[in-house]
Amino acid sequence: MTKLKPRLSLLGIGVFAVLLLGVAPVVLTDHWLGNLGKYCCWAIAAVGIGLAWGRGGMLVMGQGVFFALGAYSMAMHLTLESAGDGVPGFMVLYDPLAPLPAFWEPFRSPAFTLAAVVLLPVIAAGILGFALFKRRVKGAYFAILTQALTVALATLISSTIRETGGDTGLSDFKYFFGFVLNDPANRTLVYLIAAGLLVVCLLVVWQLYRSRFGELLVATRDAEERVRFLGYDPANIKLVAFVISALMASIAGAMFVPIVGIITPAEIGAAASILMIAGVALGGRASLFGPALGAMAVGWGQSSLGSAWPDGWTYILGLLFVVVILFFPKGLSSVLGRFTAARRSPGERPPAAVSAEATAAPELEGVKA
Amino acid sequence: MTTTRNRRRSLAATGAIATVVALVLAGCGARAGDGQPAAASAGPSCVDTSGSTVKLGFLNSLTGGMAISEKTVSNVLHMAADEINAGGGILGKKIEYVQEDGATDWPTFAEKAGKLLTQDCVAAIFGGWTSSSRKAVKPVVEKHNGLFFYPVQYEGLEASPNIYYTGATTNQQIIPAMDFLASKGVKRLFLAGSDYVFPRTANAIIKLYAAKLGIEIVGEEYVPLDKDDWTSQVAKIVAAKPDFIFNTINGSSNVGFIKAYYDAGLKAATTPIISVSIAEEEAPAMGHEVTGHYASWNYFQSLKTPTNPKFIQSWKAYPNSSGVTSDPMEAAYISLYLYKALVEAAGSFDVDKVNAAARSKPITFDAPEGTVTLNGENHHISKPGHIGQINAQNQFDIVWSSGKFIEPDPFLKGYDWFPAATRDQLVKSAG
Amino acid sequence: MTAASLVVKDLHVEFSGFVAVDGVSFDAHLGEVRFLIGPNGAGKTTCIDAITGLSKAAGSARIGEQELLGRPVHKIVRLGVGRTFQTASVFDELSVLQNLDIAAGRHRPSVSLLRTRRGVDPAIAQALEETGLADEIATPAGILSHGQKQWLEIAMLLVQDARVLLLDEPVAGMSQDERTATGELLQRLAAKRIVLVVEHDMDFMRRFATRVTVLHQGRVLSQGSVADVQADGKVQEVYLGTAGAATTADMLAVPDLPGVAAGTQKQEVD
Amino acid sequence: MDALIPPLLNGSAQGALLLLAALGLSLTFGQMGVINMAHGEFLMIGAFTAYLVQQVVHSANLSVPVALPVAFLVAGLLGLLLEVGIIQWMYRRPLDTLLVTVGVSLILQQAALQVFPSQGVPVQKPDWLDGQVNILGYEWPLRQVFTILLAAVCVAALGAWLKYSSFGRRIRATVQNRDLAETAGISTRTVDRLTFFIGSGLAGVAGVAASLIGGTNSQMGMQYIIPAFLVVAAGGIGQLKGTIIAAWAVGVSLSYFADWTTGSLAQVLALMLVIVFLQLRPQGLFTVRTRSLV
Repeated sequence: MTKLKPRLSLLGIGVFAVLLLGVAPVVLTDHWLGNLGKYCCWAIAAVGIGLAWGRGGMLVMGQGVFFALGAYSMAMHLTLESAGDGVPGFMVLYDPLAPLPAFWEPFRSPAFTLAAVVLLPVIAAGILGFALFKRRVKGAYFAILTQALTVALATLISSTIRETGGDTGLSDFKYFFGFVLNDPANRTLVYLIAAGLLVVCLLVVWQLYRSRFGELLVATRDAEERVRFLGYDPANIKLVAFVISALMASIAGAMFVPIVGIITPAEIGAAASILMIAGVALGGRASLFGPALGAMAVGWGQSSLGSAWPDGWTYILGLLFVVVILFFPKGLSSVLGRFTAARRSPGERPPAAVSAEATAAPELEGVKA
Repeated sequence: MTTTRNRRRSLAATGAIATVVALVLAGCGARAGDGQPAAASAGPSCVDTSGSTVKLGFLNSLTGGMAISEKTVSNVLHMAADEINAGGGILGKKIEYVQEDGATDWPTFAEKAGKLLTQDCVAAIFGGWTSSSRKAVKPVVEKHNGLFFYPVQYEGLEASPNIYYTGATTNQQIIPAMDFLASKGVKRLFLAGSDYVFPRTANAIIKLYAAKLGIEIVGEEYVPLDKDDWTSQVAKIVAAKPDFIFNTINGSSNVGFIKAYYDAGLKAATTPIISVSIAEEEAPAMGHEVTGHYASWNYFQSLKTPTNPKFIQSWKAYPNSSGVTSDPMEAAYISLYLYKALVEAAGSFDVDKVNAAARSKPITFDAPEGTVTLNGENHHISKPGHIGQINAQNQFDIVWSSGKFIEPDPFLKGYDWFPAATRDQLVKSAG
Repeated sequence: MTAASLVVKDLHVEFSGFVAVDGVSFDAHLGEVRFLIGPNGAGKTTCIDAITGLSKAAGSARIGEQELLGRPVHKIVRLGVGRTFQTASVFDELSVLQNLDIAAGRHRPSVSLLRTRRGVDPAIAQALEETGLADEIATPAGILSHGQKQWLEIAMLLVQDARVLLLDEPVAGMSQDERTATGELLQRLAAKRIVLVVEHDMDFMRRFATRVTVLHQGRVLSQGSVADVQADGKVQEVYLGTAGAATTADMLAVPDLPGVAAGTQKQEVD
Repeated sequence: MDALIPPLLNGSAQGALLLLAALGLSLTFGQMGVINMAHGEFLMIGAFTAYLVQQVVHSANLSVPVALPVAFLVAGLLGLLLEVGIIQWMYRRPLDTLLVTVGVSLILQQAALQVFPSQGVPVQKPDWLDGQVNILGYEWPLRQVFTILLAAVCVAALGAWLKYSSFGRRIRATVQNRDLAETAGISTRTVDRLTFFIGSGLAGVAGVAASLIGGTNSQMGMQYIIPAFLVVAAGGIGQLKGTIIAAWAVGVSLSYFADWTTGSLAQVLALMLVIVFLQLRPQGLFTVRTRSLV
């Protein structure tokens, strides 16, 4: 690896930051800025998935769980903020005199809410990851277990109407930490926070990818047993990546709530969790920008193509999965990478081609005796 | 060396973001307690009706799970628009509709509602089906001071100045159904529903009213919306030996319920079911197994009113028609005509003027279900209550009617068995 | 650093009722290149798997006073036991330097993992020198030649500072020159580290082995110097039995049959 | 006893349906490592086939028995198409098959929504499934008995086929050692295709059974796919008896949970039960132990 590449990436993040934070608020209408904010949230989650799946080899199909932790923490706070001293309206019908459920009470505090957005996913992913990785659950098992978990959570939320708002979820938020959400200036502020967090997340993974940890993570992905024979516990390495990706999903969920204005179990269920992965696969799971840009592209596709040709969009989305995974397993960014590499050093073997082959090689499941 | 400099630069970038955020925080934006009412901050409407057309938005799920039901509503809205246009339009302006797909995804409903109001500048939005979709759209239309016409029976307990509800609220569907059961002398009632807000709310109300009517609730079971297997729950129904089953199940789960019901040996003759989500559209998917059971609606295809034959005829002739008419379709059909009546009464497409017109004089429409009247305060419409029994053609024979039209009462103010404390809190939290 | 001896006593490994290793004992000391040989299914690799914690085993395997059996893999590695694999397993997508850097990493505090690597560790430079990979420092390991991959694995053990090197067929697929180089490298390493080699290549064994243990059907058949083992009647019988027509002397003299070595890899699983 | 026996009987039938849905997966996932998320949609296709057959053979008494082999064939051929068109390029990337087939499942769902009436179609139950049989003094619906018998027949046929037919032996040989099988003259390509055909065909059969239990519509496949995968995983890879026991256990526990709590909570608890079980025993109920690890 040359020193050039990381610096180029940093420049890329810089350009990205200027576009998101400087240019977008000026040139976009409120509506599209709101949409972009939503895409930023998906992109934040996607960056985390890129870390866990692209670099760590853990196909996280249950990011909805962590998205939900952040989103519902935030939504509970905003609901209480809107409800004032009273009990939120949807709880009243089932038992008008009963108090607020105990687990809601602390979310009156803004500080607790912010802490919960950060700590809940860390704790949950920590426990879950520890249990799974120590038992060496991986590959398809890991993917299906996480997916089952998010399905279970979505079902649970749908059926606990008094506690969580059920399938209609939480919505109609008036304030965001004291700011009136209907005010366009405040909406821009919320957007800027989301976009800023996306840039921060990109910086975090940029540093992780160029660090020794990033190399170790790739090593663990490609040959977990071998890493064990170097004296590391792969479970710990994967755990760190998994927890960070869960944290990012939670942050994404927390910002999704004030931007979109509603959170329901449908946003965390199987379909939503898979849609998060679609963008990552499209952009390039192991690349720095691929997941974020892919997630934004899928979001944009849903907004614009979904309007122009609703039936077609579903087919496009389906085909996207098939074509990208089949022909460009490293996502569209690898196509670009292959192209530039071929131009930079003609005659030499482009690194992208090498890594594509490496991906095509069978996962080293344990040590072939 | 490079890395050190890099790190400093990334710190600088983070600093820049922090600065931007701080600037925005300090610079502008209304805060809670600034005394500014939230709606006042909505910008001026971009709706342009100076030309020969008026833009309206249709927002239905054309893809995803709810497309099963919502495609038909979208289609009937198109038919109503065509009819109105053929008759000269609204205030002489032809309807130019923008169809959007909610994709069975509630944030998408919110996004598309925003797009329709601010990008397409439509004068009003029609559509939605699930309560989730309505709750997603509600803050958006309130923020932009737009109008949303919602065509499906729902759990009530809501009133928004920016939403008109043309489907039944609970006192127009649930309560007539209970009155019917009381008239049949039902003593033991079992409640079966999908596990989401409408059935839970409906059943909470049913239980209150049942106590007053002297009907015993012998059981209550819920199954997730996306699960069809009712075997275990039906076994409990068999054990509870009810006279009647009150069914608030939605979607294809209904098919599973009916199949499990027959598997267990239950019969329409001895343990009939009354449903609030099975209409002419849904019944054919259940074949002959629903024959003999009941449904509570405000409209049936079999209804004999002056305008119904024409409605049925137009629909059957309309492209991509499903061939049968049903309550939610009819409510969607009403919604567009009701809007026309409102605008013509107001003489303007302006939302505030439309709302003022709704309050100042009774707006009516000769709907297929009869002449409905808009309640200008709660934005619901009066409706007749009917109970239909499903016949072999999957049509409904009307066996009971409420007689006069039932005034909409989303907060059940006119019902003494509904606890006042609950109502006060609900009204308060609904704002 | 001083390395005590590796002493294996009465090792038993069982897979669902099938006894793969049955009461094997051997030891390896500093200064010798110790070989473990035997026909297919003799349990050679299984012995290494057991010592490194990959397979559950009964009995005892100690370095000095420390018992290895019963510990998890990475803990055994941290006691200074390193191994290579039949199919060279390096991290294909990472460069040679990155591979070695990871191998060297277990001595670093975990926080340093979050930092970027600057420069080349002296231990890594030395290992590169020793294995002749210094020119390939930036090459992705995936495109190294087969022999180079094996050396990279050995280099990884060196930077890992393993006291015990367990090498599973380190010269499979190598050219004659590469074999000689590898053999000499092992002899140099044996001065400071315990070296235990599992091999099929008899020629290689004859040239570089100090002491040999012959396994057969999970038991020790014979033990001693190359000459001792070659003279052992039981060994001759076994090789006659499994190889059919070939005589023992021929078998032990056959330089190498790559096809045979490759073919056995698959079937040796239990 | 009243609280214990009926859920056991109901649960056994639920488990049988789950087993039918999981059986094909245990072949394609268990034996070939392909994670086919479109398996639920193959099931849906089986159910729609049952409906279409009913349009030709009007009597439900006859159409259901006719639909079973037809659905097997239709879903099987579609599976074959998927294998030939996409999956065959992906055997070295098992995790990616999951995502590709997610795309296929989206496409199939949308296509079904557009081809068939959006509300779904009715599949009539044959008269000979009306009524109940008396078991241990409890009325047991014949339809449930039918589901269990169908599952038993499928399991027996599959097991016998794997064990005694030459193709079955080839499948097992290929699973155990692909390279060796190839050198032994087995065309692993043919084996792959046949396995996928049979696995997908079994989903079609499950679809016919499902059409007698729930709605037949574009969304129906989704409710089976996750539980079916969990069942295969819990049973142990490539272990027919494990799949059977796991399916039965999930069905029965679902039924008891539903009896004790609500339908929703039962779903949650059953899912959690399997997740916890897999955490404790990632290799599933039964495993073939080899030296290479999980």
